[in-house]
Amino acid sequence: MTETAFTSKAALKRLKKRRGTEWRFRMWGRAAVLFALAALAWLMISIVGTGYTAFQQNFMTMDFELSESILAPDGTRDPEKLRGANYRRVVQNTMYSQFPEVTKRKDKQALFALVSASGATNQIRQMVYKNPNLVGKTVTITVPASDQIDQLLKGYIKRDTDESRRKVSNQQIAWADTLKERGVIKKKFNKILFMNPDSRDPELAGIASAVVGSIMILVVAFVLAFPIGVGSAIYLDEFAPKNKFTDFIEININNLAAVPSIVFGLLGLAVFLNFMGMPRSIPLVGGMVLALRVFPTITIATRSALQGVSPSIVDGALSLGASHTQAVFQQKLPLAGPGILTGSIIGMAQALGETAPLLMIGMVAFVTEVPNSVTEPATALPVQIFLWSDSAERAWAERTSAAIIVLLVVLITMNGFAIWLRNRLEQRR
Amino acid sequence: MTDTINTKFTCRDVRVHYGDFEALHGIDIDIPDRGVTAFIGPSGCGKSTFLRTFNRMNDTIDGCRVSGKIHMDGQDIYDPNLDPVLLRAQVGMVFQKPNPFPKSIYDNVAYGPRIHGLTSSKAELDALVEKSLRRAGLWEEVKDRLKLSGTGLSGGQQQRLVIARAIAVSPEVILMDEPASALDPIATAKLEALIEELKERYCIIIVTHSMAQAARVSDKTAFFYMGDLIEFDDTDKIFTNPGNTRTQDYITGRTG
Amino acid sequence: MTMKTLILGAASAALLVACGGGDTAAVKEKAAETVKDAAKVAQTATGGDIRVVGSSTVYPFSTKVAQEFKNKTGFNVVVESTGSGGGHKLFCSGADQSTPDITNSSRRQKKSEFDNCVKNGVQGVVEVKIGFDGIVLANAVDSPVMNMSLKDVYMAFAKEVPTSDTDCTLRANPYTSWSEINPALPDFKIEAYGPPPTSGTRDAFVEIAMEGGAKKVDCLAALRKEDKKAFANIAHTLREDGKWIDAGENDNALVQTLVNTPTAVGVFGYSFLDQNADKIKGANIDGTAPEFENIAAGDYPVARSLYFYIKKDHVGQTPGLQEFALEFTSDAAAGPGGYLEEIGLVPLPDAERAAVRTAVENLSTYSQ
Amino acid sequence: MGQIPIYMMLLIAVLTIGGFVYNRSAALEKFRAARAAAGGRMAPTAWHSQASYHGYFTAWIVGLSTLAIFIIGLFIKGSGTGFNVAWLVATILTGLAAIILTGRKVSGQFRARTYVERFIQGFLILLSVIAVLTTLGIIASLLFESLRFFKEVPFMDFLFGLQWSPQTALRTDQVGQSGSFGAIPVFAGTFLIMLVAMAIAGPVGLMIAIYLTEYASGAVKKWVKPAIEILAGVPTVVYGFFALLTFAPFVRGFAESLGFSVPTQSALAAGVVMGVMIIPFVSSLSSDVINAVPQTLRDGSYALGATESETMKKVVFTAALPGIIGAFMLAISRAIGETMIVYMAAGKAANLTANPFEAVTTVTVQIVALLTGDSDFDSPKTLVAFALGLVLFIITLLLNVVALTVVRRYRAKY
Repeated sequence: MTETAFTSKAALKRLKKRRGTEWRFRMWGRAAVLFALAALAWLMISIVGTGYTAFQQNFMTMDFELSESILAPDGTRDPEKLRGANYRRVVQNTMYSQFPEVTKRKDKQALFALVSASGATNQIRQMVYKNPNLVGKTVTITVPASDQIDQLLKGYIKRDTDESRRKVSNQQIAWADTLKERGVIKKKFNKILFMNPDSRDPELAGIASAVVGSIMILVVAFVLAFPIGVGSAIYLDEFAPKNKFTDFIEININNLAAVPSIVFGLLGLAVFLNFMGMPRSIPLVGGMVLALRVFPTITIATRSALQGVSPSIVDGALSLGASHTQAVFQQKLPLAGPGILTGSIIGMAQALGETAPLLMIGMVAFVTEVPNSVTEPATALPVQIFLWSDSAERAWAERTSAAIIVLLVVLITMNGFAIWLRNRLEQRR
Repeated sequence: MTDTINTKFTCRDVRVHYGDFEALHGIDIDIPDRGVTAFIGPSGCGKSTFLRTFNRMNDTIDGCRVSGKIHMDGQDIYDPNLDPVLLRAQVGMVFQKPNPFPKSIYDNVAYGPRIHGLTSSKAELDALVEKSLRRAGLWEEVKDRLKLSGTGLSGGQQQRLVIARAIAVSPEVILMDEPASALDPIATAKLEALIEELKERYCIIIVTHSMAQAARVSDKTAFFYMGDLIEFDDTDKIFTNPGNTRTQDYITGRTG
Repeated sequence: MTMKTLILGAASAALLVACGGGDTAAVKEKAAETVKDAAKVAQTATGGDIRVVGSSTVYPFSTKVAQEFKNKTGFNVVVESTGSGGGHKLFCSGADQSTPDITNSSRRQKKSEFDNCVKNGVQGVVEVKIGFDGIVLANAVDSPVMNMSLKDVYMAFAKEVPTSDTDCTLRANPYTSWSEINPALPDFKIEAYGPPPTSGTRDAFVEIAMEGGAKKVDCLAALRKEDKKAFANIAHTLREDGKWIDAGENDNALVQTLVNTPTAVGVFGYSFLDQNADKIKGANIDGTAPEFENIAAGDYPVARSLYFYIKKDHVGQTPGLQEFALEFTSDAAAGPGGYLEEIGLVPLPDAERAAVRTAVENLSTYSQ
Repeated sequence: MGQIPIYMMLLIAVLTIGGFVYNRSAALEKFRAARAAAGGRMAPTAWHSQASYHGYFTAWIVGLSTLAIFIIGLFIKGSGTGFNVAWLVATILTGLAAIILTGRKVSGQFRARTYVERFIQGFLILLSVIAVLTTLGIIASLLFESLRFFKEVPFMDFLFGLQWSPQTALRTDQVGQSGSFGAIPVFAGTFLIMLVAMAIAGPVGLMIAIYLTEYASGAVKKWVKPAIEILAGVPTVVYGFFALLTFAPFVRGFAESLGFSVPTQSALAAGVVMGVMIIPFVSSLSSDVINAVPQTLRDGSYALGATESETMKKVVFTAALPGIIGAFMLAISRAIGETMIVYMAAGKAANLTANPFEAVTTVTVQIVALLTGDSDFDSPKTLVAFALGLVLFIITLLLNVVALTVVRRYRAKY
């Protein structure tokens, strides 16, 4: 074989170099993918790592003597009156009885701090309120331990730090260990996290009200955004004449999809709250703001789904004497359905994760009750996460991460479903 | 064909514009009531555009304007008061690529009768579906799988399904826009046989690229060139003794 | 046909909701006019909840009481942190049921705010003082304890300082390290993370600490007698050369920053120091440590009172409102050893607390 | 009383549905009669609209008219049982009248379908107009409050001032402080964080797009693509939490090991985390653009003996460049508008600096801080939030519109 310009030494050398460049380019691509995956892994591991322990919590099972002399000195059995009684004393007595040798006031205080004061008193209070005949009896119930003890036993508060540097004293550690040995303190599934509304005390705080609030916001947002999004897409794609005005609408929608979400918060604040005078912190307003935020996403998804339907389908329907509206609604829309659904799910996932606009319309309220309707004050899961992440006690970090895990599981499920749906759609085409 | 045949469509000075572009430059033609009329001509000559004026499918294209007069049985089909939807119920259409709806075979055929409320009971509808499928020569092939999707049929079957779908609305006219171009020779033969059968009942207008097909199936042939109707006559005459040199050139393969 | 039914259904549902939504405010207004049974109105207007707005400093105490109160009585309390100013604004925006029942405040209500209340038809406001909050300068727990005077604080953070005690010619604040101000202080560069200008804590810090420090400068004290406004201008302006850094209020990032930057100080409320005592510690001011007893006794110089204000008209309309105020002022809550003390509230002296409690019981309104 | 609107709406729903059912069956009856009269076989032309359309027609008329009565009632703000009864009766009468009047219209000639379709179209137009109303609402509300701000602080001082320190008095009765509302440091901080974010998201996102569209095997694509999309689905508050709790301390520790001192809240920490958040956004937009480059271009290059990377860099990339620039602009717009990450991790100190290791503040952080702070609602300190919002809206609007035009024109080219 003769040596040509392509088989010369120089050319081969150049080829080798070119192959090297090729390889490096490929590696850069691989590195970029790995970087993104590593970031994802770090994020997930860091959150799951701090959060998973919150799904279990330390509880104390103890006897509480509901003595009449403390709760009902006047012998009343009126539940309303019993509700205001001094349950703290009952809990204190129980705690003191665990270590009868403790006598000094300061030590007694430290001992009492092992149990969740608020949690225990309220649990007993509700029991007695429901069944006043319990007064005078002794009940054995399980109440949460205080957040400090919980953190200690989970190992977040290190025993080897200097005593002055930690909020739990050596004496308290000894008590906690003893109670654990006695089987009084046990780690159990943390039902509180899922069943309770928000609380000032980490050991009593739950995401129930925030979850319900989020669901309400999503329902309102969906009921508004879905018809608006799909309707305007159908109009723009199927019925709108091509003129300046429809161009304007189109630019508008595309732009709205990319407007920072906080601007929608400002809109909600200025229009819904200040101008229309709607109440602050209600899911209805939150849902309306988020509906405006996500309907462009739905519109854009719907339009691309509609454009993906072969025009011959509409021609076929028209040639049979279907009206344009009939052809669109009966033939085209059902075919675009999965695409519209995908877009809607992604839009709703977007709405579910949104925080900033809700801050603007006062959805940062502390709500002691799970809301019953869209006009009752509520908060949303991301906002709850934001509030908790800002709280001082160490136990909050764990609970914040746990709340994030819940939110992420829901979001990843939603997005995953949307992606799955889209992939199926692409395969079908 | 005898001379007593009525005229179905009367067209006078039909012009079609896409925006500023004039695609048809004033067509005058009378289409007979029964039988097959074929439109032939090179690509872009306007034959498909002209076909789509008969059921006003051009209305769906943005920027498309039709002027001139087209009368069907004496009725102006471009009368602003006429609902194109009702026109299309009477003028069925079959497209180049078979376009069954991604629904069951049954639903495909039943769609038209349903939107027009042609039947009042399930049994009646069943009967109509069967009749249409039989007439389209598809019944024997699909009677056991009416619930299966229409998109699962072969190309030729799909095209016959589309014809069955069109017949189900009881149209008077069937427009066919190169119906065999996506089909293999066997399916084409079946389709042509079907056209042969259908022309007894319907006015069929067919646009075709295949000269042979036009010669085989049509009774009359119109030759279009660059947006003009060059010649319109009995098929036999066009193919044996065309009156125009351009027609002659096209038929003998010198242009197109 | 099913798709169309679906779409029509969705559309009409949207319409219904849209109407329902748009009209809430109008409906509510009308509700107030129409119906005799006021309690029921409240139920439809605000879900019957007690609405509390206002200071972010009082927020943790308020939420704690809300939680206890809810358990004791079943009444729902909604607490929103809007800041003191925002709270007074909302509170005084009107008397009807859609306005808040209570606003928290990290300072007394101002004359202008009170006037706004009167103007908008809020008749009768009950002022309730609940306790004290110290403002502390804290650094990392490993750093040396700083012993500073109020004057040092002023000298460290004012934008412009007098040339000397007697010469009130102002110059841009030249100090870059604490030891330049007071040789007894460590040779740390001046770096303070403090609340942003939007914060009430900053407000209080400026009015108490900065002004208190400025008064210790002789010539400024003289100026104060002549021209209060000029004095305030000098005393209230914090330096803007990067030595004072606006940071978030009461947030975890602040604690982290202090732990990681041992030479920096942070400015925040006592309750926040109390919660993070394992990581940060407070500087002594004028020889007094920011400790519970010192604040309670009034010895710690940078302390302020915390308040909340009740709309008297709403008592009887918003169920449980007065009871909530009573819970807030009860010994179990705001008294020594009460559950609010646990989270950092410094209780009022016994006599003052009794007086406040009586005021709540009698719903005695106040005026300015 | 508060319940009455709900009952009214139920009533309207009942009337609407009732009207539909009633007139649909009426139409069906007439249709059958006509068919019987025609001898069982009727041309489609003989009866214009199907029975259900007559029903829908009635439903629309009934719904709209009763809704009008309902809204009028709300605006009259009447009170008392008398009013409520009158309101109810008026609604019922209107509804019934509408049913009967439309019922009379039922005939073969009556074009119910045409009308119904017109109603539907009108309704659709109404829905599309909401987009315009939203934009107008945004502009109006931002402009209205901003103008109030600019009455107190000159526009130029705001836009070009170098000092951001809104120390004006919290309340009207306080002595004012210097109060500088120069927004430059705030914009600079926003810009700095955006640059850091884009320095991460730009190359990484682009390389991911190239790798996944040109190189990756089907299996890799199948798993990597959704994994990266998960990054896009994570709420920003979670990123903020991660930045605050994990990443910022990591950056600080890392910098300290190199001998720097870095505050916990730094532009770098916020920027990098934001960059990670934007990666999927850049990569999916870029891969759309790269996919749109026709295969023929690539084939042409391969046919000349170019390697894949040469083809990518010299042919595909050049062809896709306008689209990629558009994608980057959209990403920048996203970075500028992002709130929670910066609010939690970037800090509130308005430093005018280009050093990413320092704490800076951003437009969005200031908006949140100013609006959730302790200031009066009417003080310039609160109003300036709207002025910042206005600037933010205008900047992102320009970026979006230009980017969208570029991307769209680009797509049309191929």
